[in-house]
Amino acid sequence: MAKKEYSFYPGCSSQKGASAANYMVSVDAMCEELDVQLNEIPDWNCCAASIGYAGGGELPRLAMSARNLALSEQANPGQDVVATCAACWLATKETQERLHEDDGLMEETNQALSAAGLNVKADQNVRHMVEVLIEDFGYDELGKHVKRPLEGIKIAGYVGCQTNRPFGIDGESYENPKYLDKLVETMGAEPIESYEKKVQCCGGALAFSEQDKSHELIKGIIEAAYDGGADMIVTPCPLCQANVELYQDHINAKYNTKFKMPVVYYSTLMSVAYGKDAKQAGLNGQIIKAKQLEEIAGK
Amino acid sequence: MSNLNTEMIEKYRNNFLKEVTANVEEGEWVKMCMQCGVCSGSCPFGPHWDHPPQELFMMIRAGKREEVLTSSSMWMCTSCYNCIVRCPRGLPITHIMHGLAHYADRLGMAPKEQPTMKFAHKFWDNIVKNGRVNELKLSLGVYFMNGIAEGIKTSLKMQAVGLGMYKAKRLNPMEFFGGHTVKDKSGMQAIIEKAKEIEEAKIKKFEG
Amino acid sequence: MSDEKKIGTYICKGCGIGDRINTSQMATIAERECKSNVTKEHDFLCSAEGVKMIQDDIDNDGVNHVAIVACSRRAKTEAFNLENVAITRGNIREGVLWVRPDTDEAQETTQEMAEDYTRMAVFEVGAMNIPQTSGQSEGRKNLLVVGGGVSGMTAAVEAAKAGYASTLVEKTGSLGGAAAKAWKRIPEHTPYADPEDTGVAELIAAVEASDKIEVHLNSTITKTSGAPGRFSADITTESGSTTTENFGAIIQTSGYTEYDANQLPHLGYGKSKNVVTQAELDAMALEANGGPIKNADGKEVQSVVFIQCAGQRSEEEGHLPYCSGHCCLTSIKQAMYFKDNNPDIDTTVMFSDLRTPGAGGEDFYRSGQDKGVIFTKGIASEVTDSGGGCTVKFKDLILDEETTADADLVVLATGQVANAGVDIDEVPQDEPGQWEVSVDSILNMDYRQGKDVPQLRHGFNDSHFICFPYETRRTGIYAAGPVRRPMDMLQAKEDATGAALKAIQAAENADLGRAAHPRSGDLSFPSFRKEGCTQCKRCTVECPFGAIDEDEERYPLFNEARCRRCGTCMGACPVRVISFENYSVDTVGNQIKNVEMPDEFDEKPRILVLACENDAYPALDMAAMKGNEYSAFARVIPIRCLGSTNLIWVTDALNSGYDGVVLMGCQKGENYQCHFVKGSEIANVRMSKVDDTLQSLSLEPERVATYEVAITDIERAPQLINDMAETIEKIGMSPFKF
Amino acid sequence: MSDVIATNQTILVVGGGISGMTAALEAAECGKQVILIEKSPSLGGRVSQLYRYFPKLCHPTCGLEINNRRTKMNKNLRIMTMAEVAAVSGEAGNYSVKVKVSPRYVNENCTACGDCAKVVETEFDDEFNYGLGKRKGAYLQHKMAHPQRYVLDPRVIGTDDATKAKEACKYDAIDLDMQEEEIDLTVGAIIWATGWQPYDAAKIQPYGYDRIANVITSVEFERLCDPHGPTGGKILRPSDGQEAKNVAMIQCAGSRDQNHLKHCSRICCMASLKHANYVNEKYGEEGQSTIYYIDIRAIDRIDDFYRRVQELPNVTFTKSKVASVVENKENGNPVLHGVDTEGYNRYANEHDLVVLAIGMEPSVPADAFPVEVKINEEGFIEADESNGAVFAAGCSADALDVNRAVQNATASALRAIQVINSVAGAEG
Repeated sequence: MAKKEYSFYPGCSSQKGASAANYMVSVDAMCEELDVQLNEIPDWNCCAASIGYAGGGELPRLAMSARNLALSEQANPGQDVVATCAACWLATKETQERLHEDDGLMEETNQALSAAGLNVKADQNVRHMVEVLIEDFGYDELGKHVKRPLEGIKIAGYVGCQTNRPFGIDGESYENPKYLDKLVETMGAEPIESYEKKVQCCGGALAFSEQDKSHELIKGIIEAAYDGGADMIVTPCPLCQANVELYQDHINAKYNTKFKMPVVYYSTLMSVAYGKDAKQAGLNGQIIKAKQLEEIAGK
Repeated sequence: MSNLNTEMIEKYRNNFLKEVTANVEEGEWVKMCMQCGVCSGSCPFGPHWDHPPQELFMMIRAGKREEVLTSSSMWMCTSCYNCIVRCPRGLPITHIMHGLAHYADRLGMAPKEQPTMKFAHKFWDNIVKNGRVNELKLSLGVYFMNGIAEGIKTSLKMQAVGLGMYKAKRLNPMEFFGGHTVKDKSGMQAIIEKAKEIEEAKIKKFEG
Repeated sequence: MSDEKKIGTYICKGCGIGDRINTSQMATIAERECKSNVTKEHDFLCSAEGVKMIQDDIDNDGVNHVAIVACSRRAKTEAFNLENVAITRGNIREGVLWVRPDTDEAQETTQEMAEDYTRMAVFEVGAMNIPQTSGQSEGRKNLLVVGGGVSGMTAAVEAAKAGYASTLVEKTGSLGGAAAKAWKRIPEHTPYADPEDTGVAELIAAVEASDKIEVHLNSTITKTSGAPGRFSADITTESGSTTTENFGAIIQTSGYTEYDANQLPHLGYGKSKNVVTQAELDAMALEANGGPIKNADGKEVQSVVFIQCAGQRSEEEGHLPYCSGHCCLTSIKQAMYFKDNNPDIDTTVMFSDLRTPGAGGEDFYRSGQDKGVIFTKGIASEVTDSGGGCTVKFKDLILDEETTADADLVVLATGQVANAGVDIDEVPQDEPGQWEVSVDSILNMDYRQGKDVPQLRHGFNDSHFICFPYETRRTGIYAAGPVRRPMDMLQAKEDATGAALKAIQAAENADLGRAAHPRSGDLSFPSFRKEGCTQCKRCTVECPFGAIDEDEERYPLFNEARCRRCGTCMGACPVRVISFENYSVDTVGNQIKNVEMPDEFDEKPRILVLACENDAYPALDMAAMKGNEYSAFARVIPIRCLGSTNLIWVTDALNSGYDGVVLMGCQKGENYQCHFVKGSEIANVRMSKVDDTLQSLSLEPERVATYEVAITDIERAPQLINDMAETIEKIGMSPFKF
Repeated sequence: MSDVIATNQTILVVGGGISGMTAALEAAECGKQVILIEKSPSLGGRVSQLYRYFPKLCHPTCGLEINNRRTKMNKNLRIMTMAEVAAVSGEAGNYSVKVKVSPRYVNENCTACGDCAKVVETEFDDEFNYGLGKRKGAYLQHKMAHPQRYVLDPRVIGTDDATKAKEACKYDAIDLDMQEEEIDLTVGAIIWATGWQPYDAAKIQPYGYDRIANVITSVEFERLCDPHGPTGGKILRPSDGQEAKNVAMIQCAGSRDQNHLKHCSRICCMASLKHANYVNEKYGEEGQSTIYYIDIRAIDRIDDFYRRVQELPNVTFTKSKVASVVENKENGNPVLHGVDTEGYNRYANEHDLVVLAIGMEPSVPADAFPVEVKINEEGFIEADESNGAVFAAGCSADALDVNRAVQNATASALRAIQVINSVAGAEG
């Protein structure tokens, strides 16, 4: 297969030393294997996520994502914008769609952008990395690259919210998307198909402001993974990953549970299966270690 | 009450639906709700809502301006989009909740101690400053947003997490001094300013 | 065709009959006992050759009465659809073979069953005559349409398009009815977003343009008599001049009257000038003609509240217990009158269940919301005048609070009350010869059973049948539009078109002497022996379709084309003078009599089962298909309706030694399923008298049982027969065996 | 069947459900020549799969018996089963129609004695019971099937089941060489009565029809309650065959929903009220029905049926569109989550069985009509000049209850006759 190029929007959390830095590491490893070239959008800014709304009104938030699109159009004309972060993908794709269906909004946004001498057409596709994998490669192709099948590992595919709703991946159902399970299977591991909380919200950004309420949700997510017999959880979303991994001690303290459930990115799984070592796969970014993966990666 | 608030009361008299339609993000959708309640039942934070979305819509139609704008309900939205994908009438409920929260805040009617509101503000200020999230400052900011004492408690509680992240190279103390930013800060801020301006103007000029 | 009867008996050996039953024995019985002129067996009677064999005998040997002893009359019907002969079936497949076990001990009784059914078939057909029409019909095909609203005009116009002339009689001075007083109508076309022009003007134009439609304005019907194909109606003008015209069929489209809102004082009607009904608002809108609508104080309406279900869907005294179906959509339409004129006018629709069904309904609801109409789930408790406007006190069911709303105008969605004429169940009948015109009546029929079409429920002239909305109780007279069921314009037009078809059909069939639904095509009709008649009037009173009048001498007067061939009259007649060519006291009586009666010590009781041909008999058939067995002592006779059961059958049966009698009819009562309306009901009343007979014979009452059997009772129906068999075992054999 | 004679004074009725049968019979009983074609092996359509009708709770098969008899007696009416319209050309008063007839592998000789079914072994999901039960590879569609003639499932052709069946038949009724035929008909007018199908419940993901055994549809529930049905009339739930006594009915399952069917299907509320009656009838005090609704649409004079059900002690009404259904893994009970919007009450209610009041979708997708007609956004045929002499009847025209469908079909018969008569008039 020929090299594939995309205009890449890494997003804040993927930066060096940021909460999803390990995600980025594994994505790089995975893309290397798949011969994908990610052309980072120069000087991209935050998407304002879905929590920017208190301070930022509708237009300012749209303008921020529009700026990224504008920069992408300049630097990587004709290339699909690809994001690895759910919130980045959602905010950017929403912006792209809204600008398209509403000429007034498009005009106002460009007025705003003109303040920095920018202009947006918003005619690129905005896609999540998972879409690239499923649509541009397909499970069979992805399977071909597997060098170390992740045999014997039971993995619960936690899709979460924003990589699922409102746009969905590969036209799959909002209530029971299967793409993570399929990916897990493709990598030689065993998906927990009956996993009940695969689309349960983890509290998202409110894990900061409404900790107790969120922890209750997160507890459910981890519990269901254990109930399903999972060794670890896989997710495509940095915030999901952080929320579900980081607070397990708090939850254990509060509900006296004994959670120690590793939460990894699909890209980590794939990198390991693709024969990358633990570092390249971002495994040392795990706070709760994914030992089975480390073993395989160590081989 | 902020003077914008009094202005708006003046302008829309007792027609709150019209005010929402004109000034709230996706507010023109409120009238389309048929009160089936699927949104209310779909929210992960459901039990924590004093007034679930469908009820808020009915309250808006019933002109319960004060009750709606001072409610902390819409601040409970986790942006999970469950309501949007299930709504049989295609209402962009998540956005309407964001819009209501923003509008209430802008009118200075949002409950003063609403934690999500405070966090959302911190987040916004944080990104407007550098163009990119400074996770450390944001987190610390959040921990301390309920005062120093609270802050230290929370920080200690979060210490382990922080440490873990630091070990995992997912938290960089240096962030405290600078950290990631966009190069063209001024340009980006100019864009946001301009956008604000346009929005303000719209609200002012709109004649019911 | 020669008059003498020549009976052909044809016995099928197929489907295993030949394997388990001695058919030649049956053949012998047919010849020797039953005097069958031609008797043949066949391995596969329903095959082309088999049927040809029969047809040849008809063509060449003059066989004109045919007994087919094979499968149920419900099977292979087309194959045996022979013309110009009297025909019946002996059911030995579903009726014998499939309900009996294939065992040696069962063999004897199974054979006896088969032989009896042979006897029954041959003796039944022997008592039949070949139906011929009475020739009563005058062959008229033109229609009388009573009521010149949208329904009536549609019926006339649609009939005209098919080539049928009609006379349209309208009470008022102009056509158009209620719809003419409306400004717009609920949309009938995609995208169902805005009110549409009523289209009444076009409809009136079409009526006036048609050379097949004659209109009488300011006129009413002062007398209706006759029957399909030969109706006669007096059309009387306000001035009193009367013309008499003849028709083939009648369509009643007398429409509705808006419910009297004066009965809703709590909702402010009559107290505040600014509380109006939907009809009144439409009149206001018609006047405003798209301009601003003013309230009674001449103020341009800035806010309006619509109160749904005003005096409807309520058990309260004087309220309507039903929903009028159109009101929700009508209120949305009317709210748009305001919104389309000025989007800033506040319009609120207060409902308990918003009812906007079907393809267009939800679109129109959405369009209303899109235009800013506010929908509130709430119940209004009180409307008071606030000077220049009104205050509505209501409970908001969503916000769960008592609250109020102010409005310049309040509109009450009051319902439709049918203009159905007089309720013949209430109004006593005129005695023959003393018939009088009633001003309240729509049709002023001179029928023995009353002046108007019977009402079903809530005063509507509806059919009781879900599958047959036009299955009227007055053959050849069809109600359509809001007089039949509350409805909007679109439905009324559909309904009127359907009614026109039925009217045309009734006229066409009357011309051929054919029965109407459900025995459509039946050419037989009741006749009676005047000499024997005692003028007891039971037939005229009991006929479910009011088909029988009385002449001056008080003798029954049968109107063939009104008759539905159920035989209720036949069952009613104490002196048994009423009969049909192919269904009479004798055709059934013969079957009962000719069952071979084993003597008391044979321990072989006989159970007579009279089963309604539409429900009980098919239920037994299907039970057989499923392999549900029942007693070999049963002899089942299908009857047109339990209502046709003459007491004599039961008495004869008991006299001639039957040990038990089981009658199976349809469900009676409010939700009756009898397709002859009262048949099952009436039969029950009659059978209550059977006890006297039983006592006079000093027989146990348990020997006669009457049941309601549904077509789905494939387990229960056989069980009921077996229950009787058990009962007989308990109480013992009948002493009346000779 | 290839000897069908039809002229431009013949009326073609497409679809042998109650609407098609009605249209065909009413026209034929006016003395018109009618050809009725039906895709399945026998007439009766959707209503023959219902146990009872609202509001009378009478039996659809009772009306079917009458209509079957009318059909058998009427020589103006000819029936073609297992037949579909492939193409239509021409204009009002003169259409030529291509009809595709699938092989039944059983000819007119069949006496419905059932010997073939006795010897055939292979079983298939019974479509008539929405797959809730099995049927043989040689079968009679149902006990009231008309024509009363068996069918061989094409899937057994070529297997020894087929040969066994042929050998078992004494009447030479089984013809394994039967081929698909194409028949050309000339007709003057066409009545389109292809009716409706239940909306695909699996598409309503939050209700888990495809994941939770004890979530079924309203049409399936009818089969469970019917004595002719797979459970002999017992309400046994799929997961464990236990009697379901606590039943939830979810309204607007697919209807009034822009993600599914935009329109209100009209019949579902009444159907669920009827189902509450079934439960009450079967279990009395022990039974419990809960109806989750947005608006109860018991339209016009049958509203009193709604009130009668409200008076039942064991029926609860909750104004709420259920948000989601999850399964209690312990006992297989569906648990319903949502909010009662009358005063904001959250619930998580466990039931034995959930019945989705499934929406009504036109059988023929808008893009699949073999004839040029105006289709509205909801997929129903809209009355329009441009349709020529093609007239919709019943649920091809709108989401209708039986009563209205029949009324509408009767009207369509007259519309067709208008065309036929003008043709006749023109030709003198």
